[in-house]
Amino acid sequence: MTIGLSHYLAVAAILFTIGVFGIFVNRKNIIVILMSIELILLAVNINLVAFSVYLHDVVGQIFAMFVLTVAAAEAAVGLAILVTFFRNRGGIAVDDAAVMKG
Amino acid sequence: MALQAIAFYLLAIVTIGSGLAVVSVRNPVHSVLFLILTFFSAAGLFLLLGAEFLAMLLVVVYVGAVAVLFLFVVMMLDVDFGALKQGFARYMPLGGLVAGILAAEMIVVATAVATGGAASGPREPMAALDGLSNTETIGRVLYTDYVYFFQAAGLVLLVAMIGAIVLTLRHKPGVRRQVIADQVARNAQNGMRSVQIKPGEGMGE
Amino acid sequence: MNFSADLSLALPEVILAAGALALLVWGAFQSRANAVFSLAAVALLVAAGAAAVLGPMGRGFSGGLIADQASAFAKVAIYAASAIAIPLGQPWFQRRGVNNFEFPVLIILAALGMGMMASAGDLISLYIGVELHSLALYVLAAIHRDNAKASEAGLKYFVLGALSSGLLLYGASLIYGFAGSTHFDIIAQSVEGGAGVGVLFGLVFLICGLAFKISAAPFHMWTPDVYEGAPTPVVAFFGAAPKMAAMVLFARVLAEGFGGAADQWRQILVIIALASVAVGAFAGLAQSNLKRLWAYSSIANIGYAVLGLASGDAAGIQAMLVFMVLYMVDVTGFFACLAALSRDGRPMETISDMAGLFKERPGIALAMSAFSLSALGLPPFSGFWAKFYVFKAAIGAGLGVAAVVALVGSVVAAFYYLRLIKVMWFDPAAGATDTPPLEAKAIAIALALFTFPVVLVALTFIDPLAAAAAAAFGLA
Amino acid sequence: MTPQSLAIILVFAPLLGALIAGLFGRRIGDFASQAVTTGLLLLACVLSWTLFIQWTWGGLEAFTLTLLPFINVGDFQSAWSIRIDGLSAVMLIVVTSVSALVHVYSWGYMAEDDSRPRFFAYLSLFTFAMLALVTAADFMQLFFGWEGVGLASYLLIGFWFKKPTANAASIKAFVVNRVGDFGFALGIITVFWMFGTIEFAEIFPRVEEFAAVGWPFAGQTWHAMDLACALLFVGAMGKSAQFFLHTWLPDAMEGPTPVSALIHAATMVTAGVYMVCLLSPMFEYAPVTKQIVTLVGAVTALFAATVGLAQNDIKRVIAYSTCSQLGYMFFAAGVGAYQAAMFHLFTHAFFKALLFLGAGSVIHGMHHEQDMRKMGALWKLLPVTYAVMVIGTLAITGFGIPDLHLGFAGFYSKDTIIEAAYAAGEENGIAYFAFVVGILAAALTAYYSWRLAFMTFHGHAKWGHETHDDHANAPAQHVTHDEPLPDAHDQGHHHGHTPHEGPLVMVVPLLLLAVGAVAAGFAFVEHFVGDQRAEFWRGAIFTAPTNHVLEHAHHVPQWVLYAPLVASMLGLATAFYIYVLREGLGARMAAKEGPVWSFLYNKWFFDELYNATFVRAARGLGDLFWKVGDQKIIDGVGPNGVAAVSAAVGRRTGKLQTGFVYHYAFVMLLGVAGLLSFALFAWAA
Amino acid sequence: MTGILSLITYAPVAGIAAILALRFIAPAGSAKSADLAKWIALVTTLATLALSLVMLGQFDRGTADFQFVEDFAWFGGLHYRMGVDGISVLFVVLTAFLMPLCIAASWRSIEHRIEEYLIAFLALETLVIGVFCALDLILFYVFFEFGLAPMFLIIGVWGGKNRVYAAFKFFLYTLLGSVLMLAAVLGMIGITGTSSIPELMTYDFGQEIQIWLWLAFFASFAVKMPMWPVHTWLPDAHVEAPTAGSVILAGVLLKMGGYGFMRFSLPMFPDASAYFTPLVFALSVIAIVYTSLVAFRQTDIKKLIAYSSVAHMGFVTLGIFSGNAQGEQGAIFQMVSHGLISGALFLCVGVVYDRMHTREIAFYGGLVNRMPWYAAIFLLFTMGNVGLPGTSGFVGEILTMTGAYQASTWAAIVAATGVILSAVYALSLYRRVVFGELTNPALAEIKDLNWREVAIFAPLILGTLYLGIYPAAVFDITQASVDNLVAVYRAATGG
Repeated sequence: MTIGLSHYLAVAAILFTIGVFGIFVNRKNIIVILMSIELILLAVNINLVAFSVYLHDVVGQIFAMFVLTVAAAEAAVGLAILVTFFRNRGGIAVDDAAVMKG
Repeated sequence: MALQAIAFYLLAIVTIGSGLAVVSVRNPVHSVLFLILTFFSAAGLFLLLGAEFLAMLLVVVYVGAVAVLFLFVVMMLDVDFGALKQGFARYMPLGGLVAGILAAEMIVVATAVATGGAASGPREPMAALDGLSNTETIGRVLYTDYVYFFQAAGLVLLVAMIGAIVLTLRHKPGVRRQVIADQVARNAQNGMRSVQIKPGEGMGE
Repeated sequence: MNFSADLSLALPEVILAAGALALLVWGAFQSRANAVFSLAAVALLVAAGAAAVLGPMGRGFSGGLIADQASAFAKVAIYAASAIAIPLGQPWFQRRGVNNFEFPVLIILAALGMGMMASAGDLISLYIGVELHSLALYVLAAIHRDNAKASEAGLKYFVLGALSSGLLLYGASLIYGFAGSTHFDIIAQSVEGGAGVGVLFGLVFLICGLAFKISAAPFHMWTPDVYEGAPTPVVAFFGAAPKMAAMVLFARVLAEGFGGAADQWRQILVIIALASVAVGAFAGLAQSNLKRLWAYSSIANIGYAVLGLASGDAAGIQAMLVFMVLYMVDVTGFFACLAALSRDGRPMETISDMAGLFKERPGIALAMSAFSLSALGLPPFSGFWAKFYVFKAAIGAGLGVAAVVALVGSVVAAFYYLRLIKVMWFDPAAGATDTPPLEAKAIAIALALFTFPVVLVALTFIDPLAAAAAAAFGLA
Repeated sequence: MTPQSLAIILVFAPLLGALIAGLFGRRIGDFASQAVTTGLLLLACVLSWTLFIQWTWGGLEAFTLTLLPFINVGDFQSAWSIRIDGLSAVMLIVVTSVSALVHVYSWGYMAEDDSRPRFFAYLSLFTFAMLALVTAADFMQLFFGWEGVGLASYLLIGFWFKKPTANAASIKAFVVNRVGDFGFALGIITVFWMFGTIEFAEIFPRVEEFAAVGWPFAGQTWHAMDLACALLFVGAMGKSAQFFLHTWLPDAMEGPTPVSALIHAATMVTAGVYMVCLLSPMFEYAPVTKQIVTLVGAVTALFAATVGLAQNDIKRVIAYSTCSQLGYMFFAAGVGAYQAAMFHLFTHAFFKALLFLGAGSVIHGMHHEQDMRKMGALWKLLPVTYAVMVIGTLAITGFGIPDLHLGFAGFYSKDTIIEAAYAAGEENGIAYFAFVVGILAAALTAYYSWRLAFMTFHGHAKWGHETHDDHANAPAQHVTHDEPLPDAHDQGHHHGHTPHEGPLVMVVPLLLLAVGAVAAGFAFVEHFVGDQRAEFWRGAIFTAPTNHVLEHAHHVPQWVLYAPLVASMLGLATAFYIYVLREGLGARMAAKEGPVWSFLYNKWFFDELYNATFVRAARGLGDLFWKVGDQKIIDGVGPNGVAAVSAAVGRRTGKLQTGFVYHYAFVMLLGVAGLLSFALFAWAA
Repeated sequence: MTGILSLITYAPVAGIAAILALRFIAPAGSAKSADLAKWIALVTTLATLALSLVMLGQFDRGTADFQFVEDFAWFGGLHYRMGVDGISVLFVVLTAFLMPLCIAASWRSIEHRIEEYLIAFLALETLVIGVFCALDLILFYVFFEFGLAPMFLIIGVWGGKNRVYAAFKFFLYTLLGSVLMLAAVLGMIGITGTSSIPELMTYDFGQEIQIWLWLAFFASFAVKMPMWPVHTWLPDAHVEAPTAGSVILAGVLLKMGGYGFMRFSLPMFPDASAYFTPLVFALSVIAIVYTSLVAFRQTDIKKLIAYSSVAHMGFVTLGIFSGNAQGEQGAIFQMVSHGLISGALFLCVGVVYDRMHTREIAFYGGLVNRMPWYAAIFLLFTMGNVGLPGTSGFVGEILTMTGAYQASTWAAIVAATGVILSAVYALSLYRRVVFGELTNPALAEIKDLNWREVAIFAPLILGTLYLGIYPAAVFDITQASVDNLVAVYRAATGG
């Protein structure tokens, strides 16, 4: 049994779902949400790299590189916002962030 | 091939398992650590695919920078973890169901590759291009065809930098800071003041 | 194509990038943004807009950047909206003791990202453009950092925005994998003879990601909270330029990349459009905060724009472009009005705050009425013409039933616009308001005059330009 | 002056008077208003007689003057015009003569009223409308006049607008007339679509084409002429207060008495008869409708006469008598004796106006007391009135000696009608029924007419002392009304005054009308129904070649000639017995409140029936439609319901917006999953 | 004379500009500014009337073509295209005729925000005239819809107690109807590629599509008329609107519906019109009977008159869809006449409302004792409302019934009951308000009409009587166009 593209895609799909799942079932902590997002991006990267390799096209890997870069930037901004939020609220529980609704 | 399969399954299981742990463990510090583990094993998968540059990048950028940043923030925010317990369960069944459906659909599509159809590309993983290493190949393309994106990605990082500064940088009132503009703008006229002090009055402001 | 030719295509981006860096340095040294700083930022945007119009047309950077009528059209609109946001926002923050020279810089960087979106010819440039402007917007939403609501808004926007980026990326990766390339034109070739399930699956993810950016239902949930929490001038910016950019990008992806699968994506778009109209119309009924109200209004309006796009032909894209331009004027103007209003130093944000405003501030009340009537779609205000184009295209493309449903939705939505007008015109005044700042008032009234009567003349110019822009997408 | 200009002047003179008195009455004063209107009316009267004389003896040709286009839409062409022919010439003199006399009479009768200009303006306006009606050359102008007299009638009945009963009566008159107009309008429209025109001159020659044609209406096919005529006849029923639509006429007595004389006796109520005669070319080809006309006329004649037996209000008795006499006219027309109908119309105008004005004189003399039970023994105090009332009574009862061909006006006309009915009855059961009714009604007429005379003028004086106790508990007390006294100088004390004869302006018209009541029959019998009739009418009345009713009427058996006389003598004798010989018997009979008496006294309970059905139904349906239909169903389901549902949906949608990020993410995920599933199922296939 | 239509249409805008410019002379809201504004508005509307009469004088009665046509290309394939024919010209004049009366009627009764009020009215005049002149679908729609805004404000700002509900109901009801029309308009443009009304009038739509287009237009016009069962906004709007608002609402705005049927439904969708005639007839006769009965039970004077308007509009739709000359002419005439009579009736209500500030019928009674002139004028218009021959109210009713008879005798029969019912409710109203003893002490000092009020009524009285006696004046103008309309309709439906 050979490992093919679809195996990698399946792993990515599961990882992606875990990431999504992590966002909406998590009620504890916003940082975990940010980490879930990293999982999603990782899943995408697995996809891209796998496709890149199987397509014999390096563009996928370059795309993945940009994704990595942007993910890092995103993490920075996200954490910065989280910090401001923490300063205003004194907590980072997800349920705290529900002043505005309706 | 068998070895490769074993390695794949090992890495895949670790990736998925630690990913699951990231979202399910109670302590965020543990989450971060599991995140690092996920990244490591994903890097292993990249290596398995022959994308060694990306694998290295993942380790360096993610583990070295991002995950550490997370860890730093988690520690810094000094969150009372005891208070962050409840929740989680109420939306589990429905959420799990929807997530399951989503995952199933995505896997179905992923396996669509096997049926040929869309991914018409070769089945075999890419060998080294024209004798160039993976890293060299990326470098050649990145700095030529994709230079525009490369620069733009730099701007993204710039924005992230500005954003992080603008949101978090605090000027504590008690701390004196160097104000370059003030220093540059300082001249003789406003730098000093000559005051005639009458006897017995002192420097009345 | 050589590098310098490519670079000349990217002239607006180059101007903005270089300018942003220069301003950053200037700001770092000056530390206090003043009118000149803002003016310079505006000038930069104007220059970029001029470059977009006057610069050469073509495709550069191996297809990653497209400069054509459409991108020029979109960029002018985007840069203009961005340019308005700077004088609207800078004094506003100044009055609240938030003195960030970074505000104009972030606006410019966001505009740069939006310009990239409008010019994207490749999934990678699409992604980077989206991220560039999104990151700037996340920061802008939370830039009033001592304000709890603003940081909550920023957080929500960020979390959900990142999720949507994930969706978009996942879609992009699937498309890349199954179509074999990230270039729209190559994707188009592979879709030509009927798209496979993988590509379409990717397309759905991509549509979901972009739908978030334009706040179309069911990816709209962030909108009311973010609109409410973010600083008013930032919302004025949020509501306008990014939506234009995302819509143009949307159109480009669908038209250039997936023209062959038009029959498929049209169905998805119709669903999204009608869901947006319904959510926007009904949920708005229960709102008392004007910013939230207008958020729902924007959801509904985006529904109309998507309906235009769903027509899947040049007329539909033209309709969408005209709609977006006119809608941008409305939303910017309305939030400019809100930015202009305060009572005893507190912002006036609820409907009841506006009681008797017509007596108190007739100019701003008239402007707000004009924007409301326009959003309602009452002829001859600009909003009507926007709807006119959209529904004409939709009906022309055989989406008659959807058009009628959307029109009925607009009647439901009419109720809340009328309620605002009613409060302003019929009710007794709730107390004296502060003198509105000149810049916000001037922007509000100028834009109100655009909605009627200037629009009646302006459309004679916008119409052919939008038609040319739509033609650039290459749909029938 | 040419006849044409005479006609124009005579038609518009009353209008001019009405305008002057109506618009400037307050400015120019009471006297000037009265003088102008009366003067102009006298002028019109003189001109009418001139025309009539020219017509009867001067060989004047029928003509139609077109003044101005009215409605000109496609074939629907109508013009303001004046049509002069035999029929209109007769009507002109009837209308202007009675009107002129009533104008004069009103000088005295209304002398105490403080809005005389308005009264005279209304009278003249009425006269104008009536003239427009009788001179119409097409259906539209006919309808104009028809409704115009209705308006004037409405205004005059409600002249004393402070009296609630007067207001109610005026509305009732208008609305019941409108019920008639409902049919009339439909009839006109039917005629229009049949003939493609509404001008009489174009319709009449073509009637024969439709003699045997079917016409679709209300989902069925009808005989064309029968349908058209029946619908038009509904209008006539309303205006002429025929059975079912008669209820307004007695109530109309709320108006001042001269009005009753003019409108509700002599002119307006006869418009229906006039119309049937005018449309004789059509009715002649509508056999079934003619039967209906006969039947309705006969029933009305009998019904009204029976009700008249039991009334106590002097004007109401006369009103029911009018109703009854109109019934005579209709069954005359119904059997084909249009000339007889017109003749009775003509004579009736004189004697009925006389009776009304005489009653008015009594009322005036009694200081606006109308209840006959409070009168009696007035003949000495009101000798002239007494004399003319007896003449009028003799005229209405048709007193005359058949063999001598000599009698009062009613004798000629009424007996002709009865004879015609008998003649037609040989082949036609309904006509025979009409004949029997005619005899019977003649007896009843005699009874109630003489009863009136006896109760009013003979017996003991019941005025001058309180008599209310006698009938204080009578069930329909309210039916008797007093006319109000605008000047309050003797309000409530009039029982103490001695009744007196009216001034000269009231007496002279009475005398003139008395002359008419005596001589109108004798003078014109040959012209109207006798041998000269063809020459007199000169085609204005059409009789089918098979219609020989009047021929046969002249050759009926002797007993038929004497039957009405005998019947009326019987009536006279009974009345004399009950009200003179055994004075008080009538009151005792009434006091018993037997079922027959109650039935008659309450007018066969028609008002109660209509109140219980139509009025209550209208109120009930109105409330139902308003409060349930509009407010509950239409608004409740429509705007208010939709608004409520929308608001509820809005609140529900708002609640979904919980503010929690994970919910938002979940909704997004649902969206993704939903769209993906849709894509998978819709596209993968 | 090209350009005169635009001149008439936008003449009131000049008045608006002048009133706005008053700000430089006197502070807004001051008595001086208000007085000047009234005069400006009056002069403007009178000038508009004069212009419209000039236009009527120049109008060629011999042709069914559109006259005074203006045509400029606009954007998106649209045209700014104006013109009138025999069907529309009278409505232009009617609007111009009623407007000065409205301004005059508001002279004293509006006490706050006078300048804005007048601006709203002038704007309304422009928009209403525009509706009748527009020869481009979209231009028509613009005028048609924009008219909602000033009326919304007139009801909402200067209205009675429940004005907000009424204003919203008015706006949303009509908006819902007209968005469907908008869909149809866009569909027609999509099919034909033109938005020119004259061209579309000759375009032959397929039968299937006609049905849908007809229904969409019907939704709009039926609400506007209003027809049963979408009439419930009208009583509310009327009751709450200020007097002049009611006048213009009943006098002109309702007519847009009837005009729309004649301009669009009949010539453009003849097959569908014929197909739906039974439906329209049914709704019309229901309206006539139903709303007449409802009117009979009202306790508010204005509401009663409002319901009677619905009944009268029932005759209009009956006439229009009978598809013959009598019906069409009758419908036009009925609309014009109703404009005068119902306008006058609302003014009559306004007269007593100004004095007593209540519209409860029970409050009044015996007014004739103190107000003889008022009683006389009210009577005249009551009779007009009843449809008495000699007033203009009669001609339209009889002609529409005549027209309807040809298409359906049942419709004519039921409609004819309206003749009875109108007498019932109108006369009972008149009796309860005007006749009887003056028992309410509050009315003891009520004053009869003053000169200003007489001057307002005078033109309406003259108009009502003139048209009642010489309706040919109207038919001469409309004949050519109506004949053409009927011919086209007949040819298309094979009738």
